[in-house]
Amino acid sequence: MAEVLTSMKRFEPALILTGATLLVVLVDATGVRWRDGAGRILTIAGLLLALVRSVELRDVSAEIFGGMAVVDPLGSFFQALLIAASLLVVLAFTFRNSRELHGQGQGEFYALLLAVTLSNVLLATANDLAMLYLALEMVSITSYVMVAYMKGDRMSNEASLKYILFGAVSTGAMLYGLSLLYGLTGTTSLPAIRDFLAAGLVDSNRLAIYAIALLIFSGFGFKTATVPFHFWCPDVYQGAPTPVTAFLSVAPKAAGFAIMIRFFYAGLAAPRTGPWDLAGTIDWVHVLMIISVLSMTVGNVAALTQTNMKRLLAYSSIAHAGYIMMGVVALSQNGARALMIYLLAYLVMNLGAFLVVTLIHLHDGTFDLRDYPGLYRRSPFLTVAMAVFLLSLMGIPPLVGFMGKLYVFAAVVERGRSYYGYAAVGAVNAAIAAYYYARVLKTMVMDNPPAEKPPFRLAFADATWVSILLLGNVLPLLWWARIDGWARSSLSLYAGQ
Amino acid sequence: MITLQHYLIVSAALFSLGMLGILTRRNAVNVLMGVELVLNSANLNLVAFSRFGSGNLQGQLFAVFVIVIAAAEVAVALAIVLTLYRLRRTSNLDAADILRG
Amino acid sequence: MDLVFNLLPAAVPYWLRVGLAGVVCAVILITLMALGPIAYVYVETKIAGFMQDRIGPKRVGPHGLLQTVADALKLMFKEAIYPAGADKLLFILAPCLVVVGAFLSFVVLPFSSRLQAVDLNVGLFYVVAVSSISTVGLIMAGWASNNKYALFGAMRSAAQIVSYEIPAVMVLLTVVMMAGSLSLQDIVWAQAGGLSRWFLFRYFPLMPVAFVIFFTAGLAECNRAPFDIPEAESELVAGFHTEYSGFFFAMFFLAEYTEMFVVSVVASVLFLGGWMAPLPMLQQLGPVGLGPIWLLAKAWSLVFVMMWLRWTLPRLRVDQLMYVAWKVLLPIAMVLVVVVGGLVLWSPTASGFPWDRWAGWILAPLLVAYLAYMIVAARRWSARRTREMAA
Amino acid sequence: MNAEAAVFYVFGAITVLSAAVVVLARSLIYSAFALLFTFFGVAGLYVLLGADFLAATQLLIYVGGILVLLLFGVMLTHKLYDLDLRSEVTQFLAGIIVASGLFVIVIFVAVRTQWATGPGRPPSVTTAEVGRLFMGQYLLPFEAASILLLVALMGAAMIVRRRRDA
Repeated sequence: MAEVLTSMKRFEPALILTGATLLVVLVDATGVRWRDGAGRILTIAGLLLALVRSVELRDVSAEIFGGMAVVDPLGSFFQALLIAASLLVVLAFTFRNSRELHGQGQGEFYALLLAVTLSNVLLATANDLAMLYLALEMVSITSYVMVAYMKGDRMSNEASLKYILFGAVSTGAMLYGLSLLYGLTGTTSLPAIRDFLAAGLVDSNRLAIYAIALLIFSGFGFKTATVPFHFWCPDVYQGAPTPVTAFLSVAPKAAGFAIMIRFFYAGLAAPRTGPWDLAGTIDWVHVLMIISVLSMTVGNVAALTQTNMKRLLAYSSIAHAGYIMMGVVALSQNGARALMIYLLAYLVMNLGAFLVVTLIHLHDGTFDLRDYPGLYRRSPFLTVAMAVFLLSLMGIPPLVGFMGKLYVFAAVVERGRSYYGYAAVGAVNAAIAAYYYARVLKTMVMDNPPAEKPPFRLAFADATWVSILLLGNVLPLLWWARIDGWARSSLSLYAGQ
Repeated sequence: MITLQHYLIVSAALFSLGMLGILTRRNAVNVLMGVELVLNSANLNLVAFSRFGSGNLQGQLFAVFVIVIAAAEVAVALAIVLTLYRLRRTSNLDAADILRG
Repeated sequence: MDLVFNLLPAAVPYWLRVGLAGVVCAVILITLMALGPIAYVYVETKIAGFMQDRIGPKRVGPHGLLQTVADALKLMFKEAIYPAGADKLLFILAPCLVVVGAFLSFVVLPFSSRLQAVDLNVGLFYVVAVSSISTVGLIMAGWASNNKYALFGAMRSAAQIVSYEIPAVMVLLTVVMMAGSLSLQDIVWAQAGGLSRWFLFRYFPLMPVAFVIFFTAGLAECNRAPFDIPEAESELVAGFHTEYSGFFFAMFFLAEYTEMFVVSVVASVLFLGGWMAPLPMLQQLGPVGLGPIWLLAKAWSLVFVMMWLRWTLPRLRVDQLMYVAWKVLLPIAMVLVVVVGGLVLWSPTASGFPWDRWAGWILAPLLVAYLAYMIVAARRWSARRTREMAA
Repeated sequence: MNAEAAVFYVFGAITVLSAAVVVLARSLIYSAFALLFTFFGVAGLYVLLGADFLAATQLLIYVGGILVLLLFGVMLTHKLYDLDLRSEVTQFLAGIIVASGLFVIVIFVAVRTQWATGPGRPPSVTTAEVGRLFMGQYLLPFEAASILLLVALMGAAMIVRRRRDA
């Protein structure tokens, strides 16, 4: 009992999110007239409170709930990141500025968003295979519902069907891998698994561990949308309501990477030879490297020919998953830090790009790049903002996107000569990516529109949030030392007794 | 004497059959059935390992959670399939084709 | 099973004793199960006749006692008709599944402290679990019949059973919390010590409500009136068994009456003290005790109430049916679970709750007196009516 | 061959054969009904493995819940008399090759690997212990699962319900 109470105190952000979810559901069920506004306020308040608590609890490092989850600086970093992502989505994307969400019920949306956030937090702190699988499925199932949020819309429905079938299959395969891992090690606790693997593998178990790794990776790959588990990504991003797309492109991906780090560190690393050296003689690096390279290449090449902005950003997010994966491949403290910084940068730049796309859709009702010409004259502000977001995604120097790329490339290169080729592939990919981002800008600024359309009337709130995200792409550089320090100090993981 | 390997072979057969169903069937409900087979095979593994291996109950509890999750997943999936049917009059996956590119 | 097992001499090899004990128990149970419905059907026709102011079966045997036997025989030898376009394999499999689903529960029903096939540790959970097999059987029957009415009946039936299972299981939880076990035998033992210890009379206003919810949900799960929408004659001909005839029809009939009996036995075990006598001193009458008699008396009274309800209450509409399950029974059941759970934590013993000691002693006689009065009044009324008709 | 082996082979055969029917049957409805026997067979294997609570859960949730849902799905998405629900067998060959490849690999892993050995767990009563674990060590996943069920219930209802304005 005492253990539960201590655990609850250390797990306050998740409890706040749970309470907020239930409250929103209850308020929505009452059917009163002001329930939509109340739901929104409750959601924002709950997220803010959870964010504050997760930052306050960043120095605690312990197992909670009988070893089902852990609190540690890394978990706290990801909690803060994930909650912030939800908060930004709720604030910047509203039912007013998204044409797709117009007329849909609001309470359920907020409840779902809170539930996904809660599951993301659970996933980022899971320390047991059962908890890991449960949290992963919670994220997935709530996301499926969010994707299907546009009732009566065929695209939304199809997207969600593809999402759920693909998700069910990959998590099913992952579960099979987890069950074999349990059989191999005799435990479901990640630290115990690490201890078992660190004691050395019998030679005949080599094949088993490969099979297990591949099966388990199908689940992680699905969550982070990396090749070859990316097939759902473009369809789902295109079919889902844009606020949901923006959210999915950031938060579950970050949670996926969080659990990937934890799994590789807490589950598979060998503590004796150093924190980031993996157990046994498993050749993880090459497997991950291939996945990373494929993700970048497939994403970038496929994005070249896209004309639908949501699809384009979907492929771009696959490519970015490849870059982020570089941080995992580096398998070093610096790699993990690079991954964290990249995710932070990705949050502001990707949400910004999606916000601009949503606003254009609100006015013109189109996601098609071919309808974008002339936007510069109609709304210089939006065009400039889009330019900043895309340049940041490209990785152009004065923006946070550049810092993300800088850190991952540095982390890879410092691993030694054999990684140079890999870094070069990443650089080539970044160049390819620059082409299609630039194409979008060129269309907006230089192409002539077939017919003149009226200028944009941007709501004050929307302009504010675009500006905030815009500043989010620039200002952090002023306090870079602090951000870097935060990421560095968050690197410590709870390692078990 | 029935050993762990016996159960693992049954589970392997279930897993492969489930994957076969997932890969070959074109109907959404049928794919879901394949997924259920895969989940059942994993559960069988968990319980068998719990019985013959470490002797702890972790495997069984994991399996209980898997069953609960499967129920939630199927409920959502069928809701989506029903909506697809209402919109398209079919639950054939090949008909879900407007998202392309 | 143990009883039979111990009767056999030790010289007989172990496996033979186990086998023989199993076979004997199975035979006893199956006979009981198969003969039971014949009696219930007779009783039901008689009760129906009485309630509808007519005589009921009279011709075959004294007082028409052999009427149902004759009916059963007729059904057995009737030709089984397969509707055109029906799926023959599933058409035959369906009634078997339904019957199996109904009969599997018998494995754990405790007829006395010894007379029980297996005392499963998860007994109650098992009863709930196997009852779901019948649902699939019903859907199968409806689909295989290749008949719209049958399919609609089956779908309605499945929806109904699934819906009512939830409040029923919720209410079961209250009993499980009080007994601290899922084993039916343990639940009976937790009610030892006479009437006032029966779960029905504990926590006075709460457990009677729980009992009513369980009984209502049980009625619905058997598709009995007033919840017989799935086989509503006026709408759906006969629901999922529209196309069935002969022996297979008899199987559905058998399953329905068996389920009624099972629900009644489970209700008696959970709330009415199972095979315990109402007074502790009555328990050890006779050489082996009268456990089975007490249980059957309780269960049959509940079966009688079911029949009584069938001929008294009108049928609900589909939407009303779902309304009752989800918006009436379920919320009450949830509140019950929370409140009873709290009470069990607060005062685990019966004497801890102020009304526990005397509620049973007052309520039970009142209930019996009321029932007796109703029966007497009904007989008097019917006698007067007979005189009027004759006049 | 002792009793345990006999029971194992019976349930194993039921499981695998009915799973094959699920996958290979041409009619969707046959697949669904065959699934009943698969779930039943797996529940039997659980009993044999001494997981009585899990076996009952399997019956209750898989047969009483998931299978009934699937059957509803099948019946609501097909015209009532559409007996010929054959699915195309386009990718059948590729599927067979992949699946049998997987089968070989998984069998190889199952047989070759030295799985964690321990005292094992002779079949015994588990319910009480499972309950204690749910309220103790597994409290967090237990509560998380309840949130998941709430959200799934709400989500499924929301998806199926028609739009307010339609």
